[in-house]
Amino acid sequence: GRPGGGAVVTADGSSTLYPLSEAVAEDLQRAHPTTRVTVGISGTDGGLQKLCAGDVDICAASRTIRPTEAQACDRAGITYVELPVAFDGIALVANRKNTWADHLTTAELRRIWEPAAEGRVSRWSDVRPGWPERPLRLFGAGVDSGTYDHFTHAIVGRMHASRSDYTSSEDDNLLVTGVTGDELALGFVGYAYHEQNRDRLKLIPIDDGDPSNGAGAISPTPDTITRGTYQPLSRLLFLYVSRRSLARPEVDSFVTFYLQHAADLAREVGLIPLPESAYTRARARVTSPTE
Amino acid sequence: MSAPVSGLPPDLPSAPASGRSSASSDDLRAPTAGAPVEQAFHAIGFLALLLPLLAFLVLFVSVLADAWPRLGWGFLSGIPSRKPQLAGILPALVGSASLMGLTALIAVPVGIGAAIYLEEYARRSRLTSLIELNISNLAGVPSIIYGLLGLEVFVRAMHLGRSLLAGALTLSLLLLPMVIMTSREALRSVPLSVREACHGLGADRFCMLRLVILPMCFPRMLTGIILALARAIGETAPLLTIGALTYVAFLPDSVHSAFSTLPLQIFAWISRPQTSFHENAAAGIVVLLAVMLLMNGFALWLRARLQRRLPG
Amino acid sequence: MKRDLAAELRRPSALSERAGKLVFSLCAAASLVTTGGIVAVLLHQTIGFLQAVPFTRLLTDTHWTPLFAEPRFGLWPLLCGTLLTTGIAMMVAIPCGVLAAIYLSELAGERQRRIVKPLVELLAGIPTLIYGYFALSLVTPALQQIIPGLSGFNALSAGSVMGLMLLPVVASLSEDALSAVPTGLREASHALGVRRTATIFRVVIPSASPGIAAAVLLAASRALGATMIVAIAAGQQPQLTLDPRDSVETMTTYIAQVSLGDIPTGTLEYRTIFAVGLCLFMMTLVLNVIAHRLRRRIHRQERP
Amino acid sequence: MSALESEIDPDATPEPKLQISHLDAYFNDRHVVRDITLSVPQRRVTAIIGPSGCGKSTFLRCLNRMHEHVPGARARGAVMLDGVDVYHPSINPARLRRHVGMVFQKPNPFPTMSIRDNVLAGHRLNGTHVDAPGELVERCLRQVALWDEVKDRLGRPGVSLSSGQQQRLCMARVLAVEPEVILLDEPSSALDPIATAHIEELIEELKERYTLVLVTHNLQQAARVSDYMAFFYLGNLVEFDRTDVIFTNPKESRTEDYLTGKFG
Amino acid sequence: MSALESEIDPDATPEPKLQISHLDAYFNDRHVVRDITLSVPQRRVTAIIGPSGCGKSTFLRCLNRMHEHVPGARARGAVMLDGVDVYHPSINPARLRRHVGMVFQKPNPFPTMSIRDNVLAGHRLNGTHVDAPGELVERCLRQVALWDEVKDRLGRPGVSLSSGQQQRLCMARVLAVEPEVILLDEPSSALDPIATAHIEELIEELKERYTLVLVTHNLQQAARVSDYMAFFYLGNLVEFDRTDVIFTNPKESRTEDYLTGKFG
Ligand SMILES: Nc1ncnc2c1ncn2[C@@H]1O[C@H](COP(=O)(O)OP(=O)(O)OP(=O)(O)O)[C@@H](O)[C@H]1O
Ligand SMILES: Nc1ncnc2c1ncn2[C@@H]1O[C@H](COP(=O)(O)OP(=O)(O)OP(=O)(O)O)[C@@H](O)[C@H]1O
Ligand SMILES: [Mg+2]
Ligand SMILES: [Mg+2]
Ligand SMILES: O=P([O-])([O-])[O-]
Repeated sequence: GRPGGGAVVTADGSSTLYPLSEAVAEDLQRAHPTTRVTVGISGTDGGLQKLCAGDVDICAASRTIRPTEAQACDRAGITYVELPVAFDGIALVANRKNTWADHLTTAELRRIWEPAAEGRVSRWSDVRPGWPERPLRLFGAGVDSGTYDHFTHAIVGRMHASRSDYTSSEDDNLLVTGVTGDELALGFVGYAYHEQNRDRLKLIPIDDGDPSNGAGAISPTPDTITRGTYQPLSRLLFLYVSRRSLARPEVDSFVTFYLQHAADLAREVGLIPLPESAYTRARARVTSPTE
Repeated sequence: MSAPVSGLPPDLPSAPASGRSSASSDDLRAPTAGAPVEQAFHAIGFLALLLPLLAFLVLFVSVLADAWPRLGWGFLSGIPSRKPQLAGILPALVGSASLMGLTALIAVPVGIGAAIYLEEYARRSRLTSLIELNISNLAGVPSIIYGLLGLEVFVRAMHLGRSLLAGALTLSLLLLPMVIMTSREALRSVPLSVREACHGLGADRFCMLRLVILPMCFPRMLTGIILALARAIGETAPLLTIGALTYVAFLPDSVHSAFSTLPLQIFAWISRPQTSFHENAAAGIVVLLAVMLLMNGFALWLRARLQRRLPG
Repeated sequence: MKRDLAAELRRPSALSERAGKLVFSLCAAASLVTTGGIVAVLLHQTIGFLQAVPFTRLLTDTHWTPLFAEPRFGLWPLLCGTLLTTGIAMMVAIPCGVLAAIYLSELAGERQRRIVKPLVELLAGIPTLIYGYFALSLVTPALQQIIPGLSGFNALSAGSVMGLMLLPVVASLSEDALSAVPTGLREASHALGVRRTATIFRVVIPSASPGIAAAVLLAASRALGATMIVAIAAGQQPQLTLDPRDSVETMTTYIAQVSLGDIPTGTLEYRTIFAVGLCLFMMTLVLNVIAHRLRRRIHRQERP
Repeated sequence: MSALESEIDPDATPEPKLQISHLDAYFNDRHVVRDITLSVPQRRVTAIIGPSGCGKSTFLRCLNRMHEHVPGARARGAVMLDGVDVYHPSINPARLRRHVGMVFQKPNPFPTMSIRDNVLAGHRLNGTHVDAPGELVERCLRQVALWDEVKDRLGRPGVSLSSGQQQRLCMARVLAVEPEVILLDEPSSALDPIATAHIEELIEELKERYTLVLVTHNLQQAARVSDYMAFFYLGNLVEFDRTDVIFTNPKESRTEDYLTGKFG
Repeated sequence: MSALESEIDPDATPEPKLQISHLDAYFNDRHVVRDITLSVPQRRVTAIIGPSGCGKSTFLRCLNRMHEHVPGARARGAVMLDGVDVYHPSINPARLRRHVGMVFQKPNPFPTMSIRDNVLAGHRLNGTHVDAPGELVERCLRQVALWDEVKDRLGRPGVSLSSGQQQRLCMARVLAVEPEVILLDEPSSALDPIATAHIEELIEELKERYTLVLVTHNLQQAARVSDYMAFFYLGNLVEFDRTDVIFTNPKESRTEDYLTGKFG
């Protein structure tokens, strides 16, 4: 049988979107105490696999579904609807005690994270001469996460290509904890996680070398992310909802509630809301039976 | 009593013998080497004992200090929340209680049955010593391995998903060896003479168990089982492994329901970097410790009470 | 009349007698089934894993990155992490635990023992999760004051708190072994005019040594399998290092991390956790079996 | 009662109730009862004496197959109860013990049961129905001369009695299942002199209706209460005869040495 | 040996080796040895008898201050060893016990030590030097008549011996530290009759050189081996006299009752 029985809405997937989904679930629970929603963190890959296996109703994703995943869904006879719900920027963070790292260029980032860096770029001085000759300890998203896909694609240039000698986790919280406790740390996390831990992390601006996005290094802010000038690490976050599940009233009302409150709640948890029109279009997609 | 008798046989002189004493009083007075060593050793041993107690005291005080602002009725009756001040542990508390109840329901009868078999029926043989070895090994198998077993058998093969039932079945396997061992100890505490008395009356074994042995060892058995449950209530790893760490803000309503437990909720809070969530984690820990202490205390009280009713 | 007696004596026992035995033996079989289940599940998945990854790669590779694009399957980093935290834990737990046991069993007064022994047993039952919190929020920051540059996740903090957690286990089990030494031996020693420390170290401890060894082995087995402390405080980076200041990943952390990510059945990644689980199971099995044998030896000693 | 008493003529040869032949008993490889052949006469008290460790208790426990409850214990030979071999494989030892009851050295009433339930324990444990439990309790307690002492507190726990009373309660418990033979293993050695005297009186009375086998360390006691006496030494039966004959005219020198305290 | 033997004239008045006066012993508030005054004669066997629980063992353990090892135990009074009060605060009880050795009811060789090391245990554990350990081992084992039985396996563990041999090994262990007084607390009650006979022979031999105090339950044994006898009852010394006098002509009626088996 299905886990959680019939009346439970099961959401899983991206950790980047987790704060928003959790907030929605909580507010819905408070507004309608009889509803039953569970929210898990499996990473985007794990969540989509579960969605296509029919294990969950809703998957949060920090990237669009891949063709191979879509085929898996097809084979299982699962149709879904894709709903963009928020903007995000991947934030590069260091420890507050870090006095030297004022910004990083995309070239430097690439030098740090590419597969060839493994074992070679192991000190801060290897990144930029003049930085301390002390170990560089890296923290980043686990390979099951959309964040990892996006980051490797945008920085290394090849999806899923990176060094492997860093602390990797699907749970951004663990990465923040790691960076917080280690003055030699450098990591990348979803923007919301930086927002929630502003006083504990040092945000590192990125210089993408493209003057059209603005000169010099740019920090992720709601503004730079919405305007798309925080490059190359800005992106969209999605919900994938199984059509079959949408037929169940509790799933439908959860999704409706989600789209209604996404803007406010995104702001609250540190994500960047889409324009109101995007939510209206999304709602329309949910209700339209075709597509 | 009569007047003290003279300690002297009539033919024995009462004066101490002189000159022939070979136990020189100097020799008897000489100190043995190493008296300071002994005292130092005494002190070191005492410190070694004090260390864990002190460490725990530090832990407890710091946890309590962290938890203090959160502890209150709202914390106990609230649902988990992204806002630490609003967060509560009701679903986790109810989840833990239901999980423990269900686990006990599965593990306790089977465990007592196995203990009865081993203590009362089994003859010494290869098979029984294998079972014994097996049980003592099972008691030492890392709990996360039980999680793997539960994941593969209950969650996947039996399609129970991340339900209360899957969690309870997993935990009951974990609890089983502990229940068997404490029940065996309890059964063993019934003196041989009582068993012999039963046999001497031509008792059937089953009647003997039901009418004599079990009533006699019931207090000990119950105490042991409650103590084992108090340990199981803190188990986190196997539940993590079967994938039970999710945001659950409702109370379980059936054995197929999704659930959270106290340790899982605490773990979720510990994982968050914000100190305000650590305060929640600390408050959760205080509740968990309180539950454990209550169960321990209850077990001791129960034993004292039942044993008082049971003279001899 | 005599035939009556014979018939009477031959009548079989009540049905409940036979049914009871059957039911109880089935219960006892449940424990065998559990072990069978563990072994079957672990072996099944491990065999699937070994078909894809030859065993030699586990032993020859020095990297453990099974989830990455170019996966590598060297077990050593996980083993190293596990042995490092276990080693640190044992370095804390054994000396303090055994000393505490000696104090409790040989030197403490009756009343002290009556109060402290249950307390120590209570400590042994505190959930590991709580010790994890202790390590992360109290011990690591404190250690960072002493050791500059110590990473936020490190083997030292996790290991030493684990040692603290196992200390009551070692103390309690060793105390059992020490108090199982017959009083007669102590008296015999005293009656020969032997002083107390010599009696303890040369008569009592040698007699209790199988039990103390069993206590140590059981604690080591617990350390190998401890999950929450290391998952919370030791980090998640498999490294081939024996530096206690580094962040390490233990076998248990790896299993917990991957199963949190909830990898779908049948993939190689899914199988890795069972392969690691089997490795862990075998290591603890060896320790548990030796400890069981040692403890049986004490019981046998006690009897005559 | 007195009519029955007069029936017993001390000089008449009584019928054998139990016939033991070539009985051997072992604890693992230790041979502790060696080739014993002996007939226990009906409605008499047969005392078994001998130094500590000579196998008296083991022998006694072979008679109702209690011996086999000890791990590693084994017995060989024949024990016939009214001509039925109790060691035959078809015999149910639990049923046998309802015919051959046993009283132990240490009084062992069931601690969770009241006095009344202790007396009825045999029936409860056997699952047999009792028509008039009240009457049975009274009869058995009267037989052991305990009725008057406890009739007002039958609901109190059996262990609340003094140890002498407890031992009599244990005897009442055995009587309640109406055995034919009662085996007593040093029944009074844990009791004070007054309680011992009570037990001895009781044994005297019981032999009118039951066959008793008594293991005792106390030679005076054996002399006082037994009709027949067997002297065991190192697992062997050295001598078996009427008690008066053994005391006045033992055939074996070892018996005489033992009775006069030369060893043991 | 025979020369020594002839020196002991059983009728000569022996000197006292231990003089106990007004000795009281307690377990917490329980007064179990009451105001005992008694002189233990040198090179004789003094037996202590009395019913179970009357304080025999406790009294014995007061003589070498073993009593104080029991938690909550206390003693008051004087015990003079050759005129030195062993309860004086300046006395080191460990040293005292090398002069007043003790053998226990249950044989308790050190299980982790070989037969040889068991004999030498007193010296090894005390850290005293032994000049010729081989000779000492042989001499002590010969004294307890164990040499021939074990000389080929001195390296085997002490617990591999039978319990009778173990008990003799324990006596050898005590002899090796060359005490003057040996206290024996029911040394043969856990042994079979043959081993018991061995121990009794040994006691007979030892009294030529040592002062022995023997607690026993077995009156026959006391009669066989002791020269003097003390009868304890409920913590009190009822009677103390030469053994033959006590058996033939006890002064106290309680002694007589006990010896004739009226109680105990
Ligand atoms: N459970 C047992 N396992 C092994 N040996 C045993 C056991 N019980 C008794 N024995 C041995 O069997 C022999 C006979 O024991 P038994 O108890 O029959 O002697 P007994 O004559 O009744 O002695 P006592 O007068 O002390 O009761 C003894 O040597 C004893 O050590
Ligand atoms: N460790 C103890 N704690 C409290 N009371 C004790 C202790 N040891 C003995 N007693 C009590 O002290 C009294 C005297 O005991 P002791 O052992 O000296 O008697 P005993 O004459 O040697 O008896 P037995 O013949 O049984 O050895 C007994 O009533 C006993 O119950
Ligand atoms: Mg006996
Ligand atoms: Mg004694
Ligand atoms: O959003 P992710 O957890 O898939 O990175």
